[in-house]
Amino acid sequence: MLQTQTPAHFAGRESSTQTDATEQASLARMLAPSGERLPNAELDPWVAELDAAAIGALYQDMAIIRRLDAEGTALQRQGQIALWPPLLGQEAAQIGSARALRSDDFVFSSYREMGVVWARGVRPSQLNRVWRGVTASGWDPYEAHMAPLQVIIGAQTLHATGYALGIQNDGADAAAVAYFGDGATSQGDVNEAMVFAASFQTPVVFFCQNNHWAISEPVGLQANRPIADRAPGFGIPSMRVDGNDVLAVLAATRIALDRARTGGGPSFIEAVTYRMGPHTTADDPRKYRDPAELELWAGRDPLARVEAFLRNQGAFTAQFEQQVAEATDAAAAEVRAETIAIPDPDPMELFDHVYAEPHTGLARERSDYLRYLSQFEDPAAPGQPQQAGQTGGAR
Amino acid sequence: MLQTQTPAHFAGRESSTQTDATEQASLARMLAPSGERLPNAELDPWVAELDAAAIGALYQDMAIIRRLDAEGTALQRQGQIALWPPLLGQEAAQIGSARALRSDDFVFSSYREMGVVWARGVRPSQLNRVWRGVTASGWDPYEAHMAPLQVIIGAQTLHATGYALGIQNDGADAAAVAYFGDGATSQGDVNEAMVFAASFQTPVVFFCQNNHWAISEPVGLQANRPIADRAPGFGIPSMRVDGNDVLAVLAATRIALDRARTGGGPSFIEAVTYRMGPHTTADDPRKYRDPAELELWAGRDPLARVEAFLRNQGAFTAQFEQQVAEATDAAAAEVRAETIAIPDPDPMELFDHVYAEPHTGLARERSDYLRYLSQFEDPAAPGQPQQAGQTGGAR
Amino acid sequence: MTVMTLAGAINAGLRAALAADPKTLLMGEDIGALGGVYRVTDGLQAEFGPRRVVDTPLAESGILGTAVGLGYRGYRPVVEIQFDGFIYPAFDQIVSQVSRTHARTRGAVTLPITIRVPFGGGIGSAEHHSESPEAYFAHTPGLRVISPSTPQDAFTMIQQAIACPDPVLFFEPKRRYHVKGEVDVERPLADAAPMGGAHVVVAGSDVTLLAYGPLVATATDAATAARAEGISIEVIDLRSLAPLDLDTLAASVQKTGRLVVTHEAPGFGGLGAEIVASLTERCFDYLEHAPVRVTGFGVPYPPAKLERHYLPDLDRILDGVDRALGRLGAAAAPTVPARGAEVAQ
Amino acid sequence: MTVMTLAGAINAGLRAALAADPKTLLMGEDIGALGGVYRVTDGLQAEFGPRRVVDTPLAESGILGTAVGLGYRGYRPVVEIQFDGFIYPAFDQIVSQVSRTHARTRGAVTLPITIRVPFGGGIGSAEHHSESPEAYFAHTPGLRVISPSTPQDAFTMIQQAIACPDPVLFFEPKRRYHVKGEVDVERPLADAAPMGGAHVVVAGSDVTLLAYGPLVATATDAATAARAEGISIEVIDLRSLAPLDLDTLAASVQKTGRLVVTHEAPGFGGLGAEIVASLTERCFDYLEHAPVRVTGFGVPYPPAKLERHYLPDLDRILDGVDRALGRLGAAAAPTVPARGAEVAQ
Ligand SMILES: Cc1ncc(C[n+]2csc(CCOP(=O)(O)OP(=O)(O)O)c2C)c(N)n1
Ligand SMILES: Cc1ncc(C[n+]2csc(CCOP(=O)(O)OP(=O)(O)O)c2C)c(N)n1
Ligand SMILES: [Mg+2]
Ligand SMILES: [Mg+2]
Repeated sequence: MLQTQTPAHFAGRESSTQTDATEQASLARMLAPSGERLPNAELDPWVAELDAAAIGALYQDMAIIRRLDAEGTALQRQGQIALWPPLLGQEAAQIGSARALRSDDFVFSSYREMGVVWARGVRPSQLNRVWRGVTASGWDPYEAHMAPLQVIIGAQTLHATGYALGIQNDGADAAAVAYFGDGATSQGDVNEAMVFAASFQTPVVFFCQNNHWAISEPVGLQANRPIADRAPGFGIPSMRVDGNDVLAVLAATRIALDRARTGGGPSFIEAVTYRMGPHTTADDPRKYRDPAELELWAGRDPLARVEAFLRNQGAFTAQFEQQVAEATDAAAAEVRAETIAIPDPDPMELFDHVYAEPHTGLARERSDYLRYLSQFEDPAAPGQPQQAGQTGGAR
Repeated sequence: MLQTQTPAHFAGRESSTQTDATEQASLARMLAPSGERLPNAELDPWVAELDAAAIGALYQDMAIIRRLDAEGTALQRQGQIALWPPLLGQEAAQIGSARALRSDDFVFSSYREMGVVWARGVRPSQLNRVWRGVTASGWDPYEAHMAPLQVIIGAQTLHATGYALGIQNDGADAAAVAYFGDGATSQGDVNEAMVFAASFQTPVVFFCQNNHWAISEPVGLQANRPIADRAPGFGIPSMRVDGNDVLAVLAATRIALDRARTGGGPSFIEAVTYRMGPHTTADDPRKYRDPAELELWAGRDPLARVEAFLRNQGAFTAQFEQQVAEATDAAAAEVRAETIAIPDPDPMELFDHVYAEPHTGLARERSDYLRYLSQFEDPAAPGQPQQAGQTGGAR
Repeated sequence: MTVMTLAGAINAGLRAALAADPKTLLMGEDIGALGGVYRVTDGLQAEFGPRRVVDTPLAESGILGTAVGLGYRGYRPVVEIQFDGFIYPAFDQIVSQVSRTHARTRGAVTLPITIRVPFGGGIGSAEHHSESPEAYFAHTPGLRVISPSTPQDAFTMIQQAIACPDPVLFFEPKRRYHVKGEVDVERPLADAAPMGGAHVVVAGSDVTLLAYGPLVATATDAATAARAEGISIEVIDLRSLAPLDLDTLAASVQKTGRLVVTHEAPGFGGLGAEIVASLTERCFDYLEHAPVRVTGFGVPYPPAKLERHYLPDLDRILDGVDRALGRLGAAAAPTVPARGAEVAQ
Repeated sequence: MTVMTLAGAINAGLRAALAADPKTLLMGEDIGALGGVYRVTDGLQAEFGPRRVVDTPLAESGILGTAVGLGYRGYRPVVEIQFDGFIYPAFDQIVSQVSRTHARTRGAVTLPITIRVPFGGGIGSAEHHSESPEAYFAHTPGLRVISPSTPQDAFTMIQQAIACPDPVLFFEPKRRYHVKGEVDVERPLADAAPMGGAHVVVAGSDVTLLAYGPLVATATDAATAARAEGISIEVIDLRSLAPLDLDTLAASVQKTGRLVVTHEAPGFGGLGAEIVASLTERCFDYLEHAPVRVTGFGVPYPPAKLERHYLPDLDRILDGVDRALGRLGAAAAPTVPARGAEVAQ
């Protein structure tokens, strides 16, 4: 009757109360780090149609976002954007899941999902408008079928659940997907989202990237059981996959989406991966992280295993390599050129779109400020120059 | 790998997605509704010392709180108190759990736990000071080792978790207990409490009275799995007991308290019971509840089965019956006399205790109001007479 | 014209909104079979079904968060918060999501969410059931905040709130739910006064008295009582708390030169402070006396037996009017020097 | 005297408080090994151990709710909210529990909880990292709200906040974290000015300029700039936002007859409204001109590239001073009629 007791955790800074070996052994996997294709009766049917070319396309996606990620860090160092949250190490989790989606599915993500943004067809420089501090949202959510990046941890899981309730009301067969981190699972909102999703049986997929860290906090501080274990208690089926295995992630997401589309309700996927970089460019992981952990995970690289697999298949040809290199170079050059060229917003944009209908109070403030600005010869002059990252917090 | 899919739920107004029979079969139980003592290898050792006299004392407690509950409703009808939340049907859940506590354990409860208040040694009329609208708290929490009744659903579960963290820091062997309802389990706070309790392994007992209803909402709207299933996903062992069986509740609570005292961390108990009355005296359950359900549960009365058990043991003697009758009559007479005699608070109490240290702003408001009041011959005169329940919402 | 209670008028307004637009849906705790603890949604689930009138799990953040998602999907959610004191668990979703999504998406996503909140005291209820949290929301950019005081306004304004593409906090004066009044249910919404405008309820010339929600009736009573003493009070029902209809309010203060504002919420940092500050800015040269606030105190809402001391009532409002007229109200002596008084520095 | 940054001074104050009372403990996200995203708790976990400096799960309501329980148990929790914009998930626990427990228990339970919040903008950060939510808390009975503007005050006031038996919101001006100043770390806390008092930072005679937190330095710069033009500004650092030190503020306004208040938060319903309203009540007969507010706008805090237009700066404050002096500031023309101007009704 009583469930097994779990080990005590207080001051421990281990990244999980599970050992690494236990954790790894618990994951659904199709591609070993060596590139070996592991048969998986449950997942195999869901990616059966993928030929080497299709897997090569996934590889190319991952290569591109890895490169865009590096460009993000570089652009931040060069002062072209204010902040960058690297996704290094999480390429398979993001591409595998996002490439399972249809265009009419709708994504509510957190701030680290540049790979998902890419897969939704948004121009990377559109995203960089956000990190450059030009706008809070770089794209039209209805064009990309993706909401703006969410900064409030966990809030978007409820939005996905509500959107999915709307899909259900409409009798549509689309799904909503919520992306969030391991740290987010501690937030009330994420748990309430599971309650609502289970109660209404909404077509929503909860996609948790457990990258082992929430800034400086190891996942073991948030949960002393595998995160995937939580959802079933809410009545939501869950799956724990190797988040560095793009095939397994793709297959698991397809299963969840299929369940959503066919009236099966919500699903929860825990993609176990690792944040290879700092939390953001403002963070210094040396303060809290054992470098040995990084080394361990470097051996589980999400791209390397696909490369090895394709090589085994004879599909990682010089020509393919060349094609990937060209595509990544082009993407990098493009994002760099476009980011640097992003113009500053007009001052009066401050007052735009706060309300959809005219608002007497704000209209007054706007006209007062316009009159104030008209005193200055250069309308960009007022205000002390903005000092990005002046105080250097790990935001 | 994938957990079983749960049944769809949307508009269903059934009180649980489990059938009643499945639910009943899932409960740990020591006393059948018939009074038969069911052996239970896990629970038996924890109540082995209870002789007929001790079980008689539990019966007497339950009889008294049932009577006090009836008095509460009567006092409300007579306008002596403004509102009453009946506990009818939940006597075993409250007495069984509260009688497992030591005086140095600390209780954080919701608003329906008059039986727990009684067991903590608080005079019932102290509680009625709250429902009469005289004070927000009828007792000194440090005397009763019990916080004031909490109105914000679920908030107190975090308080219990924090208090337990303090116990742990102090190296004490006490425990904190959080009482809450089935509806409360949907609140973010309750889930965050489980996260914190599991992370810190605090000595806290989460005691959920699943009385099948949250005002008009059946438990199936909050959860489509047994509530006890949720805690293990957080790393918290849980148990589901027959909440109408005072022995099983007592035993389960003792297990959980023992775990707490010996460094075993948090536990979760779901006591499955039934709210036989309205949500409060302002509610009308005929709007939403099938009377057949009431009838079903009337056959599972928590007092009747103890009476039958004691009768079988030859311990439900005329003398015992007489003793219980006298004790309940005395408690009823006392609460009635004391409640009616509760004086109105002094107007200036309005300003007391908002701050522990002097506050210039409030001091000004206070002296202004005192001066204002001094205009009136009768200091109780100002203000339109308060109209309790004027608008009659089911608060 | 139909005679309705204020609660009944909201019910009728909700029914009309549900009938008008299939994308409108109601969400909340106990709003279905029960019809809400105040029966404001009575009969609507039976009429429109459980997908249009949705009983939600017991979690306010969850309700508002899912409403945001429904808004993204093109729905028009009308959320009921069961009591004022239970809105705080949803504060983050309201302040960080509901209010900002239109600005965040540069206008691409509108969230026409209406949040209905029965608010205010005077009903002898338990803790957390008598709050006046409107100032928190009035201070939050991106939200509109309104409150009706009559059945007609309740009927009209709830429909205007729902039709409005911006998120609207709709504060219902719960102790006036049973007040009856005539409601014109036939008049097209387009012909009604806009929801952002204040109404002069009683015309007067000596003092401007501003109130909203539950205290409009009290203010009107005060005007009647004062008239007997020869004081002419102009009572204005704000109706819209954010934005304020400053043109209407300022016109009155410029006429009377004296201002009293009353609300149940604590005075410090309450809406009255904004009203006094902005009308002082606009009407400084017309003011004969410092504006006066008659409000709840800086204390948690008290137990029922003390609430009549907390709530502004006729006497306290008249005391405030006296002070605004420079007739030293008893409470005012030490803090507001009489006009022209010499005060040592 | 030691030279410290403002962040370093808070760190030193926290260290002193931890050393002074074994019941004091720090809680928050990333405050342990990392020392907080701003390193304000740097080294404290190493010194006092993980039971005194506690990294919590990522859930703000959970942090405040457990702090309440710890308070019940006799602890003195000092909570860090990582950024201003992340305090809203804890709003319910703060407003319904932290602020009310002392009143609710009729004084039996004190909750000496300090809530540290790095606040304000000007750092070029992302959404939700530059908020000024102080008005929400100032309007909440049962809380005290303070904000230091110098390293010395940061060092002293954090210790006073922790020592205070009431819950205190401690707003840290994050864009001033790296400002350096002399700190007397030896002076006993008992000898320091009380945390509730305002400080006259620059004495002056023409206009009273009130600021707090990050804008005190800007206000001081404005006074310097104005002096060159022959205008004497008295700058007062509020230090305590709730309660306000009205005696000190009113004395200044009674001297100067003119008032400007500045803060980063939106003006509507902001703290400036309360200050203007209460000083108008107290000083009406001394005021030569309507008080002026120079604040953030009624918009969600903007993206970094626009924040210099949002934030009150030297020029906007001086424009406000001009307006308070009756020299028509450009922005003021239409809404504030010049003193004595005839305005048609
Ligand atoms: C409500 C809230 N609290 C705190 C933060 C600050 N914060 C930003 S990211 C982060 C860690 C998130 O960790 P996780 O959910 O695991 O996502 P990851 O960064 O690993 O992708 C924190 C605490 C926030 N953004 N929102
Ligand atoms: C945060 C909050 N939301 C809503 C309410 C209104 N309310 C009071 S009791 C109740 C139902 C609670 O149900 P449950 O937790 O099952 O406890 P029970 O009443 O059955 O004992 C509700 C919704 C509240 N008190 N607090
Ligand atoms: Mg993470
Ligand atoms: Mg219940």
